Amino acid sequence: MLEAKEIHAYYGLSHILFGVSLEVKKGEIVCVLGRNGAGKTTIMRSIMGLTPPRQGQVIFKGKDITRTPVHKIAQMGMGFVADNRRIFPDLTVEENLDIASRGGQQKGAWNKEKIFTLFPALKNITSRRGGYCSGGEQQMLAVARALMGNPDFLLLDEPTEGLAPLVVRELMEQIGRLREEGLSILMAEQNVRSALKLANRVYVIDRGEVRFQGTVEELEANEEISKKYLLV
Amino acid sequence: MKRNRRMKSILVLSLIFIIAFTLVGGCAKPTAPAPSPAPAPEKSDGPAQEIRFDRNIKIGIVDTYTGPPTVYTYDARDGFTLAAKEINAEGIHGAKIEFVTRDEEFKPDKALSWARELITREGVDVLCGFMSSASALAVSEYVKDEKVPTVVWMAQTEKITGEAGHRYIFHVIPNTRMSGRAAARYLADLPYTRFALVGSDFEFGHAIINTFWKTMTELNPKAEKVVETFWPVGEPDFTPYISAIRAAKPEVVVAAPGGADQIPLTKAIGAAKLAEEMVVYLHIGTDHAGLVALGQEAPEGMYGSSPYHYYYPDTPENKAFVEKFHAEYGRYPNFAGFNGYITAHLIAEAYRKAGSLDTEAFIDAFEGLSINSPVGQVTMREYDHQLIQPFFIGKTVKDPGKDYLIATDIVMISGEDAIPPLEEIKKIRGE
Amino acid sequence: MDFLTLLPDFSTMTSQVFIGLSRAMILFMVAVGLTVSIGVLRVINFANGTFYMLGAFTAWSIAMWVGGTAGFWVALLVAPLVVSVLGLVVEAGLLRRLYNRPRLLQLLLTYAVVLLFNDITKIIWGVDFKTIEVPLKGFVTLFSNVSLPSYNLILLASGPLVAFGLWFFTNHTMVGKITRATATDREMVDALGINSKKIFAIVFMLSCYLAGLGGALIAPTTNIVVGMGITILVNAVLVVVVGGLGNIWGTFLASIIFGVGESFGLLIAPRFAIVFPFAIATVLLILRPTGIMKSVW
Amino acid sequence: MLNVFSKLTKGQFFSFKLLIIGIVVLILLFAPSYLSRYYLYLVTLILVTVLFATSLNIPLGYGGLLVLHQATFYGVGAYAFAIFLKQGTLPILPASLIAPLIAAAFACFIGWICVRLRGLYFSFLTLAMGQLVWAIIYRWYNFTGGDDGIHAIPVPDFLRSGSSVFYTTLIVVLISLLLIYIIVKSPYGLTLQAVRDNPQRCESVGINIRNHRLIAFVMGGFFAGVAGVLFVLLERSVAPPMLFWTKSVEVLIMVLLGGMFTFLGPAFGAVVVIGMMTFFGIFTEYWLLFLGSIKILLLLFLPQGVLGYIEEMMAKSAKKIEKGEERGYAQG
Repeated sequence: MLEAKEIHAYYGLSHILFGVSLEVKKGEIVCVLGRNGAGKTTIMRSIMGLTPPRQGQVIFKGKDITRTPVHKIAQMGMGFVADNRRIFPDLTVEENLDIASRGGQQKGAWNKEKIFTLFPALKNITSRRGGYCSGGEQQMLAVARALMGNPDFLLLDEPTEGLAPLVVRELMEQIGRLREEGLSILMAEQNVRSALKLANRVYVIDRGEVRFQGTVEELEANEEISKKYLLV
Repeated sequence: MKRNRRMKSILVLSLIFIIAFTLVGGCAKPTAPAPSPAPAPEKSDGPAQEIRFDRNIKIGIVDTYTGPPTVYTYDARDGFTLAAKEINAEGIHGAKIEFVTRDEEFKPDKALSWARELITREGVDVLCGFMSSASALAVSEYVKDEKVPTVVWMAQTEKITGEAGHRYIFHVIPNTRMSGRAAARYLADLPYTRFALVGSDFEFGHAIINTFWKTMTELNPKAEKVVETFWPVGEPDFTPYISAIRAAKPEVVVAAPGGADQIPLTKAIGAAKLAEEMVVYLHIGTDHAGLVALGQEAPEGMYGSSPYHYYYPDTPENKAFVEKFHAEYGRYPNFAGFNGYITAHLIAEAYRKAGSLDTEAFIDAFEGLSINSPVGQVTMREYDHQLIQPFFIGKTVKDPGKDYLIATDIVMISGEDAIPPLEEIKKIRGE
Repeated sequence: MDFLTLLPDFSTMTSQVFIGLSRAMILFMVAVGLTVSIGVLRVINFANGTFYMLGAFTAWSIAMWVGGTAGFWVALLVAPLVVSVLGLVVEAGLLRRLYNRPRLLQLLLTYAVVLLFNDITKIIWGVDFKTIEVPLKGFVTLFSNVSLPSYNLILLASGPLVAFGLWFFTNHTMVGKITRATATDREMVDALGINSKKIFAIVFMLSCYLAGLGGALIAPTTNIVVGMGITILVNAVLVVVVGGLGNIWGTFLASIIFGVGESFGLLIAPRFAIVFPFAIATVLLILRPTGIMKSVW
Repeated sequence: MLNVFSKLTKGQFFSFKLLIIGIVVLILLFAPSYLSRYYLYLVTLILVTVLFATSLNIPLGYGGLLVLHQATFYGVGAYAFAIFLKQGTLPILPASLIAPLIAAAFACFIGWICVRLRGLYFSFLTLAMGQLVWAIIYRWYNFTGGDDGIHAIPVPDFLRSGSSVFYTTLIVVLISLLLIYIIVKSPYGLTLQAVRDNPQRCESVGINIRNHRLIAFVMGGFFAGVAGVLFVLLERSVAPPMLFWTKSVEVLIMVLLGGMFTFLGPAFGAVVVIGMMTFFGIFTEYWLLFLGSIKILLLLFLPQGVLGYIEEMMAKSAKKIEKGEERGYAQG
């Protein structure tokens, strides 16, 4: 589904990613773990095309999208949930969903009703402005907004950041249900425990490089990695 | 070592650039270039033409060529060009007139800068132009030191030949004092006593209204001022002023709008049909440039003035000028075109009379000089260098043949009647 | 002696209010285009005054070509469209390169565009005074003593109409909603699969359309000259800031404060009337630095 | 990385820059002997503008304050000086000192109000207040001459010849530039630049940001006032357009064209812009068209300014040298 090959990314003059490679197969939830500032968000942005890598390749559904404009990548079926949610604060919840809608009428397409069955909490606040929603509501809205574009691949950047444990659990359940819907997911996380419950495979990132890759069990077995890079 | 050479080459290049900038022209034209030599005489005209100038006469024009006033300054320049053609066909003691123009953007500092450039780099004999009063006054002080004769042909402030007058400055346009006096002379003959005085709130508007009222009360002591008000220049909406005028119930309205306010004010007067209720007199209200722009919207029966109309006086001289101007530029001249035209002829005639390229001789010849202009004789008054030229006041009327209004019942106020007496000027100058 | 002492107090006040309002609407027409481009594109577009001027010139050409009173109405419809197409050319050719540049650079570049277009306009249209025939003649009496030129009613109506139209556009159309989203987070809009470049172009065209509409509406009341945009521009910029950057209703309100404030300034000190807008702007900005209404920034 | 390099070659560079400046000053010292009157005047005008542009760069380039209306202080300095001389209230020497102080006082007042605001809001408030000053001067006939301005300003005879004005201007401008240089390289100047680059961090270490900005703003006002005084010496006339907002935009363009992050950038920009204005003004009626296009091109393609570009080039080649990438040159 998605493959990043040896990507190097920069912010201005500072070099952030040093040859990161990773892969997400169809139907997988892959977790990118790492401390604050390890480069997780940059990986997400590089894949989405927001911070195009200067070297290396990103391949999505068999096509090289390294130099493709962001909106084209999105139209190819990649959904993006940004790290601090980035809800449009002046738009109501409904409007936030409306402008993202690219549904069409085909079977199983995401529309508002389907969204509301997944996130019932959103149904009651459709006319509330995005800026006035709580953190949990905003996070659900961010995911819902990405879904309105009918993606088959989802980038989730730190979805649980700053949320209460109860809300995190609910959100993780919902993300799990997305996999059942057939979505592949690449998720960046700091919150190791909840992420590991969902993930099929794990990459550990530190200082812009991949330090470990493998299954959840393998990570749990490797205490050195956990201690060194994840502060568990 | 090579790396240093590369870095240094960049620095050296920039150094050369800087030096070149300081020196460019500075060395290229170290002295003011002499105007090109006068062409060889085609034929000898006998003893009358004994004097021969050894070079052409160079004239510099500094005027506003960007922004709203351009409608006048282009006409002035074109009138000047036309006259220069006529003059050069004949020659001034074998010499021709050459001229260059500079754009001062209605900014006094730019005007000064260009005046310096024309005098010290181009080496012009005479300077002309100046739309902006501030520019004219600033340059006037400069040319006083430089001793370069300068003719102001558009700025109307009375200060130029009044308190700020001196030997090297000449004024070829009825100044605010003359316009105010002319208006008073005309309106004093009408049987009215209740006056509303309005104008643009800057030096020009106040100057005209003040002189008008001073003269009016001298001529007709019974005259009564029922309202006086000034609006800020660039006023977008004249409704309040017009209702104020109406409320005061005057018999005559005298308005002195600045250039920018002319058209909107005339429109507002037209829309309010004010000219049907009372006598409305607008300074420069019947000039061609404004009336043409207004088309059929200009109010009928409105009184206005202009130093020049292309259709009046209906003399052969005027017709000849208008036809030439029209043939050359495809339009009729407004008063600025006329001013530019006579300025060139005045300068040429002064040089002919002086028979010398010497500045002082030129000024001596210019003082008191009379020429025949399209509107009759005009004379440069010796004492204050103000051109004595007639002033025309008329009333707007629709003309079946044209898509704009023209002035009718035009009355010529002679220059002698309009110009303030010498004693007044002497008093202002403290002499 | 001041003319206002000659009028009864009530009607003075009312007429002053109406004068202030029609002045305010003129200002609003220029400022609203500016606020749209500031709000969404984040570009302070000094060339907005130039598009206003071009609107007036284009309207003049069209009105002359069609002729008669109908000419003006045709011009009012067509001229803003012509200007917005021209705006698209400027956007695609120049502005698109500016969005990620420092603000100061954007500001000065648009100012250079002003210089350029002033000369181009002079070359195309020449230097004659130009004016369009007023399409609605006569006066309307509002109160016993207060009458207003009929055309001013159109001006008075057009301001709220434009403001309402913009409000409808931004709140009740899909493109408008996307525009609001783009104003706060362009990247995220792209990430949703929407081409924000297109949105920017549309918004810039809209702002040029509004400036052109303003120019066309003003054309019958003034003389159309090169440089007419520069004088009104600085007031419009201040209106936009005072109103809160990008806030349409704020701009509307600020225009009214400026217009009515200036016309009451005329009552107090006619000589210093031009001082009033700047004084108002200074005081308001000291009191509420980010504008009287919420800024989108 | 740059530090290493500058340690290696700082001496060379520094002396090289000094050499260029020395040569320019030397050329200027003898200017009256080889320049015609007009070009001497033009160079004087450029010198005045150089100081004006550099004064703007204290708050703009070093303080990071987007001052939109610097011409206010230039105009106030000029008007104050002109009024002193015209009314004869003060002899020329004290007048020439007090006029810039009045400009600085205006800057202090305007700055005190404006520096509370951030970013563009600051800019727009300077614009509004500057226009307020302009409107008052434009209207106050009895005091400022209104729209006609003040002319025939009585400058003493010994300051009337082109070369004496030139030398006075040259000396004052050089001293002012030196003072500005010392200021921006002083601990205060370095703190100011730190405030520009990272206000939050500066605030957290206890630096009073507002005061630093205000001082920069006032100093900018003072030196603009000095430039205003020099302008009056040169032209002996003042008028309202010299503090209209378009004048400020003009000088902003100079600063940007030259490069606002280099000390001499604004000066260079002043030379280029005045040179171009004069050149195009002489040779074509459509000078705005040319000037506008060239400004657009320069701003688009050299956003860091001409001098800024040169310095960047030097820094780049320096970096390459440091990384040992000079082989290419050696082979070529």
